[in-house]
Amino acid sequence: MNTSLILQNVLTPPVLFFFLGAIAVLVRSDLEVPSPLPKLFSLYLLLSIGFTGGLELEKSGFGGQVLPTFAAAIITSLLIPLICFLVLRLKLDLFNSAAIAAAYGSISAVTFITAESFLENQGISFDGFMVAALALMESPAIIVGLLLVKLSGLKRKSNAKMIRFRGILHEAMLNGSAYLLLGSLFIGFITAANNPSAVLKMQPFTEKLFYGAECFFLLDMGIVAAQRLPSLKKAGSFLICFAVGMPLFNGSLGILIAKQLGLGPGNALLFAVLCASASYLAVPAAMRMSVPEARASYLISTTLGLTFPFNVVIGIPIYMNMVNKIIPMS
Amino acid sequence: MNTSLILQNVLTPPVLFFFLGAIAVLVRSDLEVPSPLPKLFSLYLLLSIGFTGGLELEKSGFGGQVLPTFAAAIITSLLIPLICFLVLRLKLDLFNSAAIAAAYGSISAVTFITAESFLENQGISFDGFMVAALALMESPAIIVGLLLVKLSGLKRKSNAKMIRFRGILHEAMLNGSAYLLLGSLFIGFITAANNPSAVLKMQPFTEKLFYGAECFFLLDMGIVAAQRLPSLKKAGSFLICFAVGMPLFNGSLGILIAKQLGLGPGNALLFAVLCASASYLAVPAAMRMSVPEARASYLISTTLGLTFPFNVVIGIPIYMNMVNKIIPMS
Amino acid sequence: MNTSLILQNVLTPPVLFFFLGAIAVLVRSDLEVPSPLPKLFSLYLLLSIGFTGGLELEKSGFGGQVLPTFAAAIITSLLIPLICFLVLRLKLDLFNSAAIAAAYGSISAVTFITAESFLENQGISFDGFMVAALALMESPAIIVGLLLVKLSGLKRKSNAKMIRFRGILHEAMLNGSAYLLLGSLFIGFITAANNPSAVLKMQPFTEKLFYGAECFFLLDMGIVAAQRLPSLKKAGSFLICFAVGMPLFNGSLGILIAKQLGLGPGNALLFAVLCASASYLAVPAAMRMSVPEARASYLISTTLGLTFPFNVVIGIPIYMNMVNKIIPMS
Amino acid sequence: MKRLDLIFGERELDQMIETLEKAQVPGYTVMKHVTGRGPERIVSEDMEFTGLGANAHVIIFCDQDVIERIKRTTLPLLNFYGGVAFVSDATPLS
Amino acid sequence: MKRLDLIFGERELDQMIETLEKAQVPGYTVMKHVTGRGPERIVSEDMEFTGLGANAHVIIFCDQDVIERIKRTTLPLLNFYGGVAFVSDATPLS
Amino acid sequence: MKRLDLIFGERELDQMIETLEKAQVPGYTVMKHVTGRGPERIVSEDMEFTGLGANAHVIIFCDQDVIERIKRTTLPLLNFYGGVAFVSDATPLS
Ligand SMILES: Nc1ncnc2c1ncn2[C@@H]1O[C@H](COP(=O)(O)O)[C@@H](O)[C@H]1O
Ligand SMILES: Nc1ncnc2c1ncn2[C@@H]1O[C@H](COP(=O)(O)O)[C@@H](O)[C@H]1O
Ligand SMILES: Nc1ncnc2c1ncn2[C@@H]1O[C@H](COP(=O)(O)O)[C@@H](O)[C@H]1O
Ligand code: NA
Ligand code: NA
Ligand code: NA
Repeated sequence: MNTSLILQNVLTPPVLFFFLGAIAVLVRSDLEVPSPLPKLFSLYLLLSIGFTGGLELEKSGFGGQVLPTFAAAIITSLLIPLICFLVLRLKLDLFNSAAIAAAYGSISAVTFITAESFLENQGISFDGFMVAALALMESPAIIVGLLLVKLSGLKRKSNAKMIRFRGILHEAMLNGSAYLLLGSLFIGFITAANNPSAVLKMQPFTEKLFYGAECFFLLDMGIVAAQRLPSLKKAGSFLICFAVGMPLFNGSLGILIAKQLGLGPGNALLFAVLCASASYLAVPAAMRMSVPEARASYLISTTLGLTFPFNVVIGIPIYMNMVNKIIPMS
Repeated sequence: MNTSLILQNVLTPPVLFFFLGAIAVLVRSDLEVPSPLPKLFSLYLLLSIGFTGGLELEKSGFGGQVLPTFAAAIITSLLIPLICFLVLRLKLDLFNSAAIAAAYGSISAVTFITAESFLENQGISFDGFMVAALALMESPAIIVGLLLVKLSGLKRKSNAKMIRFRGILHEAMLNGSAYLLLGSLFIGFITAANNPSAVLKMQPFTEKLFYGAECFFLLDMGIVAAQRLPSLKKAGSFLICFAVGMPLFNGSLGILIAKQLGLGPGNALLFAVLCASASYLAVPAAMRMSVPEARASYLISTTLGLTFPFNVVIGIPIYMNMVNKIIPMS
Repeated sequence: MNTSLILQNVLTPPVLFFFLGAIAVLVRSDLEVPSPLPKLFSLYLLLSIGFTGGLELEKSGFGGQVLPTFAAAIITSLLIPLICFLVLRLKLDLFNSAAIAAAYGSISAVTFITAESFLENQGISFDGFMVAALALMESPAIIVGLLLVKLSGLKRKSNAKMIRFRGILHEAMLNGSAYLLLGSLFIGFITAANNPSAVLKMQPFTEKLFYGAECFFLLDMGIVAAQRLPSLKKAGSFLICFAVGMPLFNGSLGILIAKQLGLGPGNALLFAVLCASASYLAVPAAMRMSVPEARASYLISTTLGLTFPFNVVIGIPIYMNMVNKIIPMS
Repeated sequence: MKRLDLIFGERELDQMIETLEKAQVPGYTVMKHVTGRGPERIVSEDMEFTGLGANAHVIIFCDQDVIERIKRTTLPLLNFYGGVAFVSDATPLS
Repeated sequence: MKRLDLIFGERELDQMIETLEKAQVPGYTVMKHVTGRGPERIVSEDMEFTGLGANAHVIIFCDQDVIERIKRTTLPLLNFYGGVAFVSDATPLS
Repeated sequence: MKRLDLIFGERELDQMIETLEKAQVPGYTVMKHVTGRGPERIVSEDMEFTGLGANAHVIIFCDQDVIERIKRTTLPLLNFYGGVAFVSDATPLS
């Protein structure tokens, strides 16, 4: 793996704006993106990613590798939180383990976008239906996380009893970000099928604007991530190792699965990134239902403070490197 | 009237996002567009609609059908609230009747935009000066509504006395949304006349982005509309019938007037939609001045919860059908 | 100087929207741009101006007039606050004098943008590296302002003692708006050098959208400026004369320096505008650290309520006129 | 000293503050974007969408005699438009 | 009369209001986007970023018997999710 | 127990909270974007536009001895930058 690959990955506007935000906190600048502006950008990104994914899915159809990839995506995102949970239980209590496991089983849309840009820069092709895989991988891990609490806690305190199965499904499938992503995907699909002129009219908003809006959002993510760093220190070295080691493991797992599926190098990288990335948008909110004790600050400092920048800066080139070794260029 | 016309009207991104928002409430997803983001989009839409209308008005000038259409627009929006008031007084008290009558006399910009998209999809031409008609129809109905309270209430309670004529004109002409719409229209007009290069520089913001921003706004409108549905149930069957019947009546009236004016089918549809649609932005705020008792929740649930989706989904194709029967294709 | 030049400068959408906002306050319309939406637009403008400036700086490099212009920019913005301070001390107390002096030494990005549009309209060329000069002129005046308080106040009250040199540098260089502007400039520079395709992907956001977003921001600036007018009346005629006279003096000074630097007419106008304009974004916040007594309402009403519209409407054509007399057309 | 909490529609804020100034309050604090439910009306966030604004919450720390004046100047408006006003005791920290 | 101040996570707002309605409160006022620190948790603005929402501050003016009912309906929820509740005296302005 | 209400410029929020932590408060609640008028200054929404921020309203429920410590740590800052602080009685709901 060469450092020029890392550098090329880092020297893009979105990543640079992430660090601009992070440094603002470190040097104690008073730069801030006041709420609810970050929400505007996250809603926009979910809507645009979903809509564009729907268009692409309509183009690709459901033939070939599409359905197997979807099945693999769901299975993987049920499997990963189980593995993570086992690892986390070595040191953490039930609630924190379940919450963090769910986060690592779920995905980070922004990491995914960064990987797409990386592939475009490298001139490696990938398929639009991978966005649908992303949408499918958001929820299952949440279900696993909530079930883990419910089952492990049965003999224990009252909390676990308060969780009902319907509530679990509801939180997992209908939390705001999963709902908007899937809904926009659906709308993109229908629009592409029925109304091609409307697709053209959407593009300035959903596609042209996307890259810049992403930069703005990452500026804020950098600020939030850096604000979380101190509480990461409190979290201890176990969690720090986990935040770096787990993505590497999950990413590798993803590449092996991608090889089995026969995905090309571009799609394989995206699949690896979906496995390796961890959620900081949908999961903390969903887990709170069962786990008010789970110190959300641990969760967010691990996923956003460490795993996110790790994946975006070093992870993606590493996974690409692995893909190039394992999957033959078509 | 064929259902494919309805379907084609419904399967556009803005309408689909409206229903995505509405369904989010029905399935109890926690999707929300936190305030003041909806305000951002409504300000943006008013500014863009106004500016683009100003450009078009400058192109069309004031000759031909333009001034007669404007005169008819103003007269109609003075007439409709009177008719509505008579109907509403059958069941409702003075204050609610006046407030709801004013809303139906005024217009809904988003319904108008949807009708424009519908015409574009059908390949039917229409004129830009109709946006100016929209701007002219926003205020007169508010004046009528406030006058109705003032006059009917003269012998009654103290409230009516508190309303002064100046205050009425002020609320009607200078409420934020009427002011921004007319002001932007004016700026668009001046810019088109003096500064064509500036028009080009505005277009990415006011035109290219418009369709997508409309989708985002409609996502939130869907949420608000669905939140209002329960209070519609409380409002009773009279108001529900009114919310569907009155647009049909007003729309038909609009088509007859359009025929007298000699408007082409496209303009006639837009005129019908202006008559049929009801306001939920400017009117509730303006009416509160005189009518703190008017339960704003009735007003908004009727106009936004029922009349708006009715017009957007079924109304527009129905009016188009009527237009096609009554007004000969040119 | 002909009035058509002024008219042409005024009849552009951004300036018209500024007055639309100001008139809204004067006629007591309830139009408002609720917080934090203005913040969204100011962050956007700083990010876009910085990024575009960085691109241009990479294109122009640091040869020729670039470095001398930068040096002159810094020196001028250290000098102007000293002159202003001497004038202001004739009538005002130490704290107010220092705060207002700092504001006039610093710059107003929106005035700069308006001047750029003016040049484009006139077909006069200018260089992109002037944006970097803008970024360099934001902070030095703040340092001067804070030092003036610290030094003059040494024998006096406790406040001055509370200011430390590190704090001064920190406030001057790392206040949110200076930081974002310089950071974006830096990112633009790096991106242009390493990643030309990313530049293309940023353009719809940072360039295409810019003009329209500027209009929106100016609508709000008009509202704020007009809200400040009453407190300007309280401030008295000395400050009113200062708010008009000082920009004329500073602008003339800027033109003379531009002539020494050998700048062309376009760059000379921009340099004059940087000198003549006064800050209302970074400075009030930075000065508060030392000068809680400085009545921020004076500061903002002078810079935003009077100097800003003066520069934008009359000032720019006046400076252009002076440039045309003093600097030969190339 | 006293603490007065006023909660009413945001749209009436300017009018209310005028009446408070008429009662010569020493100062006031305003929180906007407040929602709630009263005896007959629910104020939800979608009110803001329709331009009605939500509620405003105004706090005034003042002496009893100011409270008396506020009763005369502000209470009629509050009764007309709806809203609540409660007084409690407060001591300046000093 | 009494004034009750409740501060807790915004995400529990709907549930809390349900329990308050069950206690038949005459009305309530809600302020969202509130941050703070409790005995073991810091709620900062970045909570909103992650969809958790910040805190909500709910004020209720009511009689003592309502307070008693709120103790039964709302307190258990508050204890489960965390948050604080304080009562003080208040007199309606009239 | 006591309830302390602090209202001051948002820009001083971090500094203020530092002093509160020094006084070992058990917790605090912060509302931002607050406007108002004091004896000599009007804080309006356009302050936020200029980066000054509006006011912050901080509520602290604590015992009397914490109030005493806050007097020592926080009051000087409040007097320097301006703002108000009022104490009233409050009882935990339990
Ligand atoms: N008992 C109460 N406790 C707290 N807030 C109240 C109460 N009653 C009314 N309010 C607030 O006052 C606003 C206006 O009340 P009203 O117009 O009387 O329905 C409501 O939206 C609530 O925010
Ligand atoms: N002593 C206190 N004074 C004021 N607010 C408090 C106090 N303790 C807790 N809070 C508020 O209650 C929220 C939830 O508290 P907790 O979940 O108990 O940490 C905190 O985020 C604070 O906003
Ligand atoms: N008597 C008062 N009652 C309520 N709030 C006040 C009062 N006096 C001052 N304030 C608040 O404290 C802030 C700062 O006050 P000051 O800096 O002393 O003018 C003001 O903007 C108000 O929000
Ligand atoms: Na994952
Ligand atoms: Na109508
Ligand atoms: Na200057």
